[in-house]
Amino acid sequence: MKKLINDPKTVVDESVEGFGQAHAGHVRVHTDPLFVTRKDAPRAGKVGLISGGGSGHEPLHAGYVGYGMLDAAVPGPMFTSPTPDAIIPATIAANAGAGVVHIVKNYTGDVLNFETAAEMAEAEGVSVRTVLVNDDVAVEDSLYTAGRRGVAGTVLVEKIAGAAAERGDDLDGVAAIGQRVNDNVRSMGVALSACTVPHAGVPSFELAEDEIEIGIGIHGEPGRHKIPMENADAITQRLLEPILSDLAPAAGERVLLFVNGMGGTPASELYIVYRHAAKVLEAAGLIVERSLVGNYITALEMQGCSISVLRLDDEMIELWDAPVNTPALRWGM
Amino acid sequence: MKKLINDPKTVVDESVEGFGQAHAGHVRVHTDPLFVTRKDAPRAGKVGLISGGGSGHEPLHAGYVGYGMLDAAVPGPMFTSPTPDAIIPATIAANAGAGVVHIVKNYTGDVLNFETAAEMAEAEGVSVRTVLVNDDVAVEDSLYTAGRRGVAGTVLVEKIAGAAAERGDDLDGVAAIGQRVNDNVRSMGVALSACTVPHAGVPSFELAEDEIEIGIGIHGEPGRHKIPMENADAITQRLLEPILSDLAPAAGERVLLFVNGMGGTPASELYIVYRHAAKVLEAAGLIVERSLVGNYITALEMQGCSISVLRLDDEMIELWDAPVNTPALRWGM
Amino acid sequence: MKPTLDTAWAVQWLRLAAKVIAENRMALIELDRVIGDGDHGENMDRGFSAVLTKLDAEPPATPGAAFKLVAMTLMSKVGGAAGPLYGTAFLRAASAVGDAAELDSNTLAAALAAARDGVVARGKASVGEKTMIDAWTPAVDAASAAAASGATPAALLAAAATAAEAGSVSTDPLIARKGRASYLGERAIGHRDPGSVSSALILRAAAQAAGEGA
Amino acid sequence: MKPTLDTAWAVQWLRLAAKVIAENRMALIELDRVIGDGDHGENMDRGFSAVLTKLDAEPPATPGAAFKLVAMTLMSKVGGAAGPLYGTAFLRAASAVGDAAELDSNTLAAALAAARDGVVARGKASVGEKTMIDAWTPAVDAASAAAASGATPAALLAAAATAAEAGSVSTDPLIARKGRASYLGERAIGHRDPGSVSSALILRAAAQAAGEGA
Ligand SMILES: Nc1ncnc2c1ncn2[C@@H]1O[C@H](COP(=O)(O)OP(=O)(O)O)[C@@H](O)[C@H]1O
Ligand SMILES: Nc1ncnc2c1ncn2[C@@H]1O[C@H](COP(=O)(O)OP(=O)(O)O)[C@@H](O)[C@H]1O
Ligand SMILES: [Mg+2]
Ligand SMILES: [Mg+2]
Ligand SMILES: [Mg+2]
Ligand SMILES: [Mg+2]
Repeated sequence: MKKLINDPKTVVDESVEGFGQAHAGHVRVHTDPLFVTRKDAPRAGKVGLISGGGSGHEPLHAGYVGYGMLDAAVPGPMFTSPTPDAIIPATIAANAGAGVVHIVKNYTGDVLNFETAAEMAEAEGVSVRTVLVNDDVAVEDSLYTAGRRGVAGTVLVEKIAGAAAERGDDLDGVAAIGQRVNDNVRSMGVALSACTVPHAGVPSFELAEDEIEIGIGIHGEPGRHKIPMENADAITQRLLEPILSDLAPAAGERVLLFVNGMGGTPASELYIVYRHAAKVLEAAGLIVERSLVGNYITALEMQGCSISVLRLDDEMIELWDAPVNTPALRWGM
Repeated sequence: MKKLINDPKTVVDESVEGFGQAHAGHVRVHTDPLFVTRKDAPRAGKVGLISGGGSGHEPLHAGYVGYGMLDAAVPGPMFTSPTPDAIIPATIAANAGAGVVHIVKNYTGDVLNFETAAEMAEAEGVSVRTVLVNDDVAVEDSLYTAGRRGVAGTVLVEKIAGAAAERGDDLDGVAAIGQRVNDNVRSMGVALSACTVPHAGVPSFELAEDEIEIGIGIHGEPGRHKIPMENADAITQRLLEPILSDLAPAAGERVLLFVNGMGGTPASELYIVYRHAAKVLEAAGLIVERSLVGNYITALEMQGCSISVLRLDDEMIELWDAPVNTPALRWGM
Repeated sequence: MKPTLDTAWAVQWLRLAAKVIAENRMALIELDRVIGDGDHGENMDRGFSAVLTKLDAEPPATPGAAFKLVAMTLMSKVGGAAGPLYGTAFLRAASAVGDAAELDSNTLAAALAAARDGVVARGKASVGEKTMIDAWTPAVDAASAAAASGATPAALLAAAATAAEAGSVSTDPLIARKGRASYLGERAIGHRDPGSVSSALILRAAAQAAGEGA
Repeated sequence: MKPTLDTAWAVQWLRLAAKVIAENRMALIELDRVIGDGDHGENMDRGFSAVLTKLDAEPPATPGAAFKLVAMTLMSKVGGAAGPLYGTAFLRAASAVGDAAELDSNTLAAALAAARDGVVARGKASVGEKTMIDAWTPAVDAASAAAASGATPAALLAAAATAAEAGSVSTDPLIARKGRASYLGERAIGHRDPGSVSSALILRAAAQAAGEGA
């Protein structure tokens, strides 16, 4: 394992410290427990929006702290949900009296820790609503599993709910639009290589030189199945099929197409995937109204990508286009 | 070799096609020959700014086409300079009568092809100035080599010269500020792994499991020397030493600190490097006035990073902060 | 063998648990790497290291206080799924034993049952779903049977640990229905659930602290 | 052996060059991968494939026109350092031979010298700096000597190719002072310069097209 780190035990603390220094104009880093807030949090009258989860998915979540997106983020240890003792003060720091929305990716650990934190924050007088993100269609039968995972759709939920909070929607309103985004987004990923968690020191799974893993999540966990390597167009098709069959958009509907890099894939390859994905969607009669391509939610240095399709409506488009100013997503200001 | 591509021969064309679709609001892609222009190029009265070079360094250069930065970019084949037949029409497309500045990274191929193109564009009545970027202190004795390479400093030259062009500086003025940035920036890189050029199919050099390559460029070429793996702080120190000894900034001077990912390194690691680099600079009495951290000029999926230090003055800070709106760098609008 | 266990036992349990978790850190990481995300050993070790520090800083006055200390520490240090689950388990055990200075076999059996019920309340898993419940439920059953037959606390804990170990082994052929391994479907078959292993290690430490060898 | 070479020879030369470059594509990539950036074979093959297409589309009327065609095509298709250098070489050769329909040995020697001078004008390399010049300069010297001694064009080209091949081999022990390999310092020692190899291949093709075997 070769990594630009000093010690597996200090990776998250040192990384977030550096992040805080590099983006001192946007964020403030709180230590012990570790969480990140908007420099100007809490913003009077505004519903607070927070998210968190295991580290290793950068820029998620701390990279989305700022105007028009998150008020606070809680980075857990590598690939491990943060604990209530960090989520609670982050919730309180994000609360300006209008309540706080927790955006939680659907993993047992995240759900349990945020649940506990929400209860305890409520006990301290903060109204909390939770939006559970579960957009990963790779998890087929949610009756027999912990349910669909939250993956790349999280970024879209955070952006759009964040814009709703920024324009002044109330607590239930912000939670409702976040929920609507989640209900309308589906994702699916592929890995060409695994990733290595610093404290484990070996890759999270094995792939032969001519194998790829279809339906991976963002924690280096194996996916639906291994298949022999295929070309980019064929892989793109494979990822889009379950998305489209599950989302079942009608011809003429507008969508946002999001091709996300897992951390170790060159941008040029993401655009090759985007190119064919846009073709497939257009052939299905859909209108690709908005796009996002890049490393927005990663699994360390994993090679691979995910595709997400979000069914848009006028309000979502307006909120997507609204100004955002965070370290990792910025436009309009 | 596993890559999200269809065919090594079509990588660049398909990738740029996808890029053009995903960023149709910013850019227009011209094919045969291949180049990318600002959607609204040429902009009346404005000096045109263009750059280009081998592909595989994305988002460089096409990702920087847009308001406040480049008017056109010319992507060559993978790691191979583009040819005059593409550079010439890009130059003409960027010319609004005020002339065009070529930003050229110092490699024999880039220099020769841009030189030919500049001559021929001049022959067609376009005034051309060239800024040669050569910030890589890994190339020690430029008397006995092709001279220092142009690496990450290129992004800073493009941003700052681009802002000067946008505010209305004339041809010589834009070239002069670009030259000033180049004169004040130094960079040095490290690789933890090599990268694989699609048409070659094997990694560009070999590194043992406990070796790293110090002083690499951005083409998968070997660097100054191999050393045994070290921790992030030690590597950071090693990269900064030749930068500081060559740039020789005085205590109290303001600098921009740029930690650039080579394509396959997680953002969390770049921030760990940033953290220590900022410490070293502050210990040297320097003021880290501006920062940039991320994958801005890459070598495909190489793991590693480069550090650049730019000595700032008031005008450079003003131009750095000026609004920019490109696919890969955006703020203020 | 003593008919009751006291605070010294509880503290010794937690120290032994911390030791055995540290020793098995890489083994738990490896199990979790195969069917999860490779952090279980790291998480548990971080949590129990913190427990050691806390035990030194604020020595608990009763077994219940020791359980509460470990509950709060694991809840705030472990993270992931295991943190809240173990945290709830120890919190419920603390409630079950109250302020008692000495725990007899019946109280111990009740505490183990309360702990298990706490994990079920949070995680909604039942036996056969390839989670730590596959270790806890046989352990609780063995403890109840031991208490009913008048066994000493030490014998009861030994029986519980042995049952937990067997329960952990029984997860090998299962498909997971809860937690991260559930995403794998049939690919989880043949691999042991890491949480069931850590559970068995912790229960074995309890028996050892009570004077029962491995 | 004919005392002059015509347009058919020039076309045949370019076809054979395209063939041998295609055959050596991976070998040139591999040489460049070791001390450069691994694209030389790809670049040259892309260029000469385009030359073949152009030859079919617009058959040249004179040797000079053929040289001009290959110059413009390589200039616009090869990229990198080699594109402008080979482009300039063939452009200067085209100027040197003018509109002549038949090229005698003196004209050929002059054309080769002009080509080499073009590469030097653009790339500023001298012999011993581990570049294609280390193949071209011995080739030019051999061609001049052959012309002076009254050799046929075919013999002249064979001598030039042989000298280029030896020149290419002579780059093995050198440290590079120009081009990408110069960044390597001593690490370039022991590896052959890819541009010198492609130059020797192209000159050998010229001899073969004139009827001289390998
Ligand atoms: N719903 C659940 N009920 C009971 N135990 C569970 C549940 N989900 C997960 N577990 C246990 O947690 C263990 C994984 O813990 P850990 O690796 O620390 O957390 P994470 O899965 O969040 O990375 C599993 O091996 C399993 O025993
Ligand atoms: N300044 C120069 N003068 C002569 N030949 C050169 C010079 N620089 C490079 N070359 C030749 O070009 C070859 C490399 O070409 P190529 O790999 O296609 O371009 P690049 O180095 O841009 O990738 C080298 O092997 C060398 O023979
Ligand atoms: Mg985890
Ligand atoms: Mg090249
Ligand atoms: Mg785990
Ligand atoms: Mg090359």
